[in-house]
Amino acid sequence: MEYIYAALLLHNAGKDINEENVKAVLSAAGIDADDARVKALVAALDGVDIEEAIAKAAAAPVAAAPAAA
Amino acid sequence: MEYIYAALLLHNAGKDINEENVKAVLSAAGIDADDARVKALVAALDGVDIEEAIAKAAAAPVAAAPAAA
Amino acid sequence: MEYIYAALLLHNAGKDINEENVKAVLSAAGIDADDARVKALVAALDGVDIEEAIAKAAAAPVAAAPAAA
Amino acid sequence: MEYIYAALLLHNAGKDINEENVKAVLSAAGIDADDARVKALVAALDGVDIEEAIAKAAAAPVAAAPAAA
Amino acid sequence: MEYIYAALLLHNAGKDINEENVKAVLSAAGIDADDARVKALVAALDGVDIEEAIAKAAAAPVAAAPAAA
Amino acid sequence: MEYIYAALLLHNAGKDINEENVKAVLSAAGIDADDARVKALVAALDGVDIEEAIAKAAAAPVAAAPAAA
Amino acid sequence: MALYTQHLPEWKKKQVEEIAACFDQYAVAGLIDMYGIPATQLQQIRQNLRGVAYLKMARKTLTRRAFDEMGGEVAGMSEHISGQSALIFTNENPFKLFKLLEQTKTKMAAKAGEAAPEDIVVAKGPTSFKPGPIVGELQQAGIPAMIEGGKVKIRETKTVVKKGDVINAKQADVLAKLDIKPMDVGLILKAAFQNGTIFAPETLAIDESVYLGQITLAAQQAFNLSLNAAIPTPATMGPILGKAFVEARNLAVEACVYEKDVADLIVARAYRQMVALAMAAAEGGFELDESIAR
Repeated sequence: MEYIYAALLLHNAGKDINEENVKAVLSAAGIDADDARVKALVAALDGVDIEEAIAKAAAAPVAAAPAAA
Repeated sequence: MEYIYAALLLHNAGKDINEENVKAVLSAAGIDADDARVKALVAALDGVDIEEAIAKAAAAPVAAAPAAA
Repeated sequence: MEYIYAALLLHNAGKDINEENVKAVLSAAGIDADDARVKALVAALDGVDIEEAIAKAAAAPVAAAPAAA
Repeated sequence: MEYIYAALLLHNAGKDINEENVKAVLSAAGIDADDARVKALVAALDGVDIEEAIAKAAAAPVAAAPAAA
Repeated sequence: MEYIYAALLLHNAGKDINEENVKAVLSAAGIDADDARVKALVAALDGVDIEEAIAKAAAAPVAAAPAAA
Repeated sequence: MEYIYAALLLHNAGKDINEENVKAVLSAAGIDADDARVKALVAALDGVDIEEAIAKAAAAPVAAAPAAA
Repeated sequence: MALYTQHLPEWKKKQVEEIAACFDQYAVAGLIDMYGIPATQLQQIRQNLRGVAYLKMARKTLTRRAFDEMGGEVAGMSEHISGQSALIFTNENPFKLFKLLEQTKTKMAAKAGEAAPEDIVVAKGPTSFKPGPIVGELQQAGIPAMIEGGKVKIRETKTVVKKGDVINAKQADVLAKLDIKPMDVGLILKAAFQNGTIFAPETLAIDESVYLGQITLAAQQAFNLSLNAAIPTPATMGPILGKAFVEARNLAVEACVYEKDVADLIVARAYRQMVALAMAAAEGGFELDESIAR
């Protein structure tokens, strides 16, 4: 998942998710980035609304309403 | 969440989640890390079983699966 | 269900789901397409809102996700 | 999703999920395959038990499935 | 909710939820505590299982806020 | 969770969530505030829409009830 | 004010002084109504309150006199004197006193002339009564009864007395025979006094469940804030990590990032989509093959 985390980090930082940036982040974590994986990541995320994609997680397990008043 | 992403990135990379490493990753993403937050994160992770925490999250039912392609 | 996958592929590619296209995709996968089934598929999907049909899959819960990252 | 459809089509056809085959299928559907994504797909699926993944997906209740034929 | 927050703060700190302590916390937050409300809070929480009420939160997501204290 | 409650208390009281105020509240509850955690809290909440953050159900599974903070 | 005491016999004067002394001695004074409490139950209540609250009987006139003599805000307590009045003193806060007294209440049989505190409902079904005059008594109290299998049976569920209505003698008699105890009997707090403030019972009647609901809400809010703002606490570090992981996973699946960790999820997703479309095709006459035509 490290490539994904790198993308999320860049997204949070308001940075472009491009090959150079992804590689920089991975390399800072001591990861020798795989060119093809980076390229694939960048291509896959092109045009994706990341906030929305993430938010689908936030909609997840809804049990019951709170006990409250 | 950027601090958390950084921590998970390091974890995935098999690296120590210490102040220095977290800062390095954040800075590579162009984020000016806040010293106190990094310290607090590292302290909070001490003794936490990250694999277990992830496994729990992974096991939780995802309500709405991602929509169309 | 290679016939259905072929239809999904064509739909994703923005191509018409017609006999010729379905056969071309199947044949590229080394499948000797059955004329009658291709005809049946094309007829069956005629007028079907594929996006909507797929969205039904989205309602299903993802059972258990993989443990480790 | 088109890359994964292509992969599953090949799997269903009993064919190897390799770069060449994936590209052939995609191209038959009129899709200009991205080299990196195809590579990433093939790499990601290497060692994955597709039948098992499908069985898991099948086990999850699909909401509002119409009566099967 | 400030009276409730104060009570939970004391509870978390392992301190008695009594009039004096609640007032001290509220006053530190610049809130001029209402005597009767503090008394009512202390009386209401006396003998109830706060941990259980907290555990309920863990099980249920927040919907809408009920009428405040 | 006591740091969080302190922040919520200050928020409700309409007070600034700054180091001095957080410490004052914690100390009134008999808690010896940790400098780094207070700083981290204040930094983390900077720019956060607290109303929104408390209302938005957090997606992650809450298997373990937050016993103590 | 000393004017009054001049005219009082010595024992009354002493009573008034005792009341005033209790006001000094205890933080909180309550005015209660003990109407309808049988002596045996009062004994029990006194015992239960021992060490927490002190119950002091006093005539209404003397209580009023004591309030007047103390003067100030206490004088305002006089208007709350009613029924079979008594005083109660405690060092617990007024809300707790109210809670305490609520707990002394027990259910008792109704007496003729009392008002029903709630709808009094008699359920249909067999009773333990043998046939006899009881059938007529039930009927007269408005309860349809019949004999079945040698026993008296109530034919249908009936609201015998509506909330607030007065219970008549026949009803009271039958309800007692049916062992129905609709009356709440106990020490009823009419007013409490502390530090110059008079608390009305409506104010003191707090609903614990509301507070517990708010505790739950507050805990959830704190949890949400901790997660959404990524502020780690010992209780939330795990869930925060989980949240970050789920976000990453969802992004990967959603955007089809072909990473090994999510490959099976993406396969599963594609398969489910295929099944969904297959179902739609099946409706249109396309014959499914055995793998999914289950």
